Amino acid sequence: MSPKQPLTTKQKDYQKLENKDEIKRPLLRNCIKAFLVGGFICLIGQCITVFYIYFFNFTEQTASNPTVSTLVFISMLLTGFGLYKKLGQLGGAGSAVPVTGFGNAVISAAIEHRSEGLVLGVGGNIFKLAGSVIVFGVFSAFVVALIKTIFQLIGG
Amino acid sequence: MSNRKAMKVLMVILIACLFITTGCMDTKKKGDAKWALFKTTNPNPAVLNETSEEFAFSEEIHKFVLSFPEIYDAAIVVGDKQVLVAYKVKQMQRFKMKKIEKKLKKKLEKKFKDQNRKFTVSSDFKIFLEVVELNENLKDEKYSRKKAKKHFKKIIKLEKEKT
Amino acid sequence: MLPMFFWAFVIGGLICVIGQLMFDVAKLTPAHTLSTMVVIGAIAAGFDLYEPFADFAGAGATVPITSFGNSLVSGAMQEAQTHGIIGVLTGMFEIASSGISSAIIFGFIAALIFKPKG
Amino acid sequence: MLKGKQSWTFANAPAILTTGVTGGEMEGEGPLKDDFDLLYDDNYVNEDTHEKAHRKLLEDAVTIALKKGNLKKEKVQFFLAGDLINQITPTSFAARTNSIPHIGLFGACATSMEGLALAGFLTNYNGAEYVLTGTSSHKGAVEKQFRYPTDYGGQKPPTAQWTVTGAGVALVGKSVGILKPIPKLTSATIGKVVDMGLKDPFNMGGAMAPAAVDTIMTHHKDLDHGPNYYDAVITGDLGQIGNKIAYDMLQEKNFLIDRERLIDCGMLIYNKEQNVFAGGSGAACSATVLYGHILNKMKKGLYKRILFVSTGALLSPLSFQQKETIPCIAHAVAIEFA
Repeated sequence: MSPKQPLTTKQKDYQKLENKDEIKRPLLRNCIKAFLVGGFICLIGQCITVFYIYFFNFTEQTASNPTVSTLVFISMLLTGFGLYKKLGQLGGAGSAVPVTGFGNAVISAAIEHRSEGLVLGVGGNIFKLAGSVIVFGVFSAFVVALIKTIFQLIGG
Repeated sequence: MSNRKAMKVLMVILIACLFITTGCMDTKKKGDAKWALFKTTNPNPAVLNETSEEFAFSEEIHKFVLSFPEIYDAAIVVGDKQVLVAYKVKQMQRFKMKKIEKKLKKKLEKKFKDQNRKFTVSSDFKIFLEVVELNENLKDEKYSRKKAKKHFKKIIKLEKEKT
Repeated sequence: MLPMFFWAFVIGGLICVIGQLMFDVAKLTPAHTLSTMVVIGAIAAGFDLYEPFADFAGAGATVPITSFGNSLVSGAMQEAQTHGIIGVLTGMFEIASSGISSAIIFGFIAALIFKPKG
Repeated sequence: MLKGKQSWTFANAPAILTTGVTGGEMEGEGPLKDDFDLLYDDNYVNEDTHEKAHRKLLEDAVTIALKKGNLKKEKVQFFLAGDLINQITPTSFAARTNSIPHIGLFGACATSMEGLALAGFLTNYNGAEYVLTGTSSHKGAVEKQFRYPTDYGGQKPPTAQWTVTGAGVALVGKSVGILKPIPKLTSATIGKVVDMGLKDPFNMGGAMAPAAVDTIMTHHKDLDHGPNYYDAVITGDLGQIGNKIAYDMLQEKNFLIDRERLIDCGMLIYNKEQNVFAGGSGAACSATVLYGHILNKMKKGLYKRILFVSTGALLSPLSFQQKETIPCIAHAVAIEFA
């Protein structure tokens, strides 16, 4: 069966009916919650950045690295105690888009697959969810950087 | 119900962060350096070789830097061969920070060509903080000038490795 | 500095709202959404837009996953300045490594300590 | 005996002799907690993985059902069971423990009625004296396989459903010689696979409703019953949305069943306050509610005869990722308390 198979009229009719009875996602409420939760996480990030600037030898530019690590650490604690999924249900993208969500994806997969052993379970599945982020990040960055370098070589 | 519990944990983390940031400040930084990032300090420019000419020169730089409309706060330390200019850019102008940095450096070099010194300009909060701290230390007569020079070099090094 | 906290909150929140719209309107899975955002970050970095943005919003721009794309590009570009085209390949993780390495390390530690909560 | 197109009638009235129902933490907090025989307050059930807990829940349910019937497991001829996990391993391992001849079944969440219909058929035609049939599911194990790791913070839409952690097992045997009234199986309808082209794995109720409607209507047609013949038509795990759609569809097709007669197990098993979105789901949802709550209600005389329809979505993570639609199935068994 090809996925592009056109729907029959019966299917179309049903989907119309189904659409009517389906509970819609509360878009506005979800967006507000995502805004608040996401903003809140970034605010914590900003606090941590300032903390690193004040007390360690990090400049504004370099402080984002330890900030990210600290946030991932917080994410580990929340994930381990089963709180991050509650935050995720509350905040939606607000908790998925910040780097804590990336951490959560990695850490939850690691915890989940511990039962299959350290090598095949944890090692093999740790990037089950977050792997695509890395793959697409690296590949798109490669393309972008390559084009930019070539332009600079030609233009500059 | 359970969401509230999650929120509580987050609140605790945030409060803990705030406490750490504010709490530690009292012990480590003194004077203006304590709040240097949060309020406009505009400290008097400091010089490493304390002669009246140097003071005048530093005052001039300070005024010049502040004449830029985008800049609202500046801390300056004048060294033997180098001048360290740390400044803060108004929030809405921060998009153009790189341009401002270039412009400022160029104009400073042009205006003070005869001085034959190297200008190190930075909008980085960390550099600003360090400059203010050095400034505070220099106010103290007893503070070892040797240490001050060391600190000065350290800041320039920090600025260089930034990128 | 204080306005930066405000803008970190607002910009960070807005990026998350974009993510939420991808979830709810475009009906993308989280993995699709995050991958898209990383690609957007990389493209923005290609046009030199991301850094001014990060200057303005601080953690509001560096904490969302879009910054991952940005740091990959800027790492590659930095290396490309010194080593030419080869640098694009080798410099990729120069800056962006902190997120991945800490995620791996903490993930492994978590796997040793915690059990999945049902 | 075959009746109509795809239904059986059981002349020798096989009956549900005893049942065993186990549940986990969330089920113990729900409104049906008194209908469970055994509740664990921890989803690990004193085991170290969710998969082992999954198996333990089924083993416990089997033990309870046998104990209630005062029957040794050697007396039971067949064990018809299934679950949702890859290659139905929890069930196979439970079958290894109890060493009753085993037929593994898979019909996703419709497995419970698939098993009960076959058990009725076997006992009705002297294929067996006693048959154990049941299903189990475990939220942690099912989520791990079908969706995301349990601790992943993904947001679920309001159409999502909460997988029941538990197991329900029934001991089916002949009712000959039993004088007091017990729940008897009178007929069964095996459903066909219906696919309405839905793709959202977070909207199972919407995908499965047409299959349920198809089976309900076929059953009534095969057996020449009017729409309000049964005191209740109970669906397995359509949830709030699926239930509403199923009702609307039946009305549209001029099958005028009373609104309050169309009930769904997914809506019964949890409270609104438990944040389970559209309701419960999973293979154990229909099994635990039927073998616990519904049969208790029948014993109290609330329902005399019911049609129980369990619905299943026959998808796998692979088929979903390959952008296939979700095919669904529903099986029905009519139970009479007499």
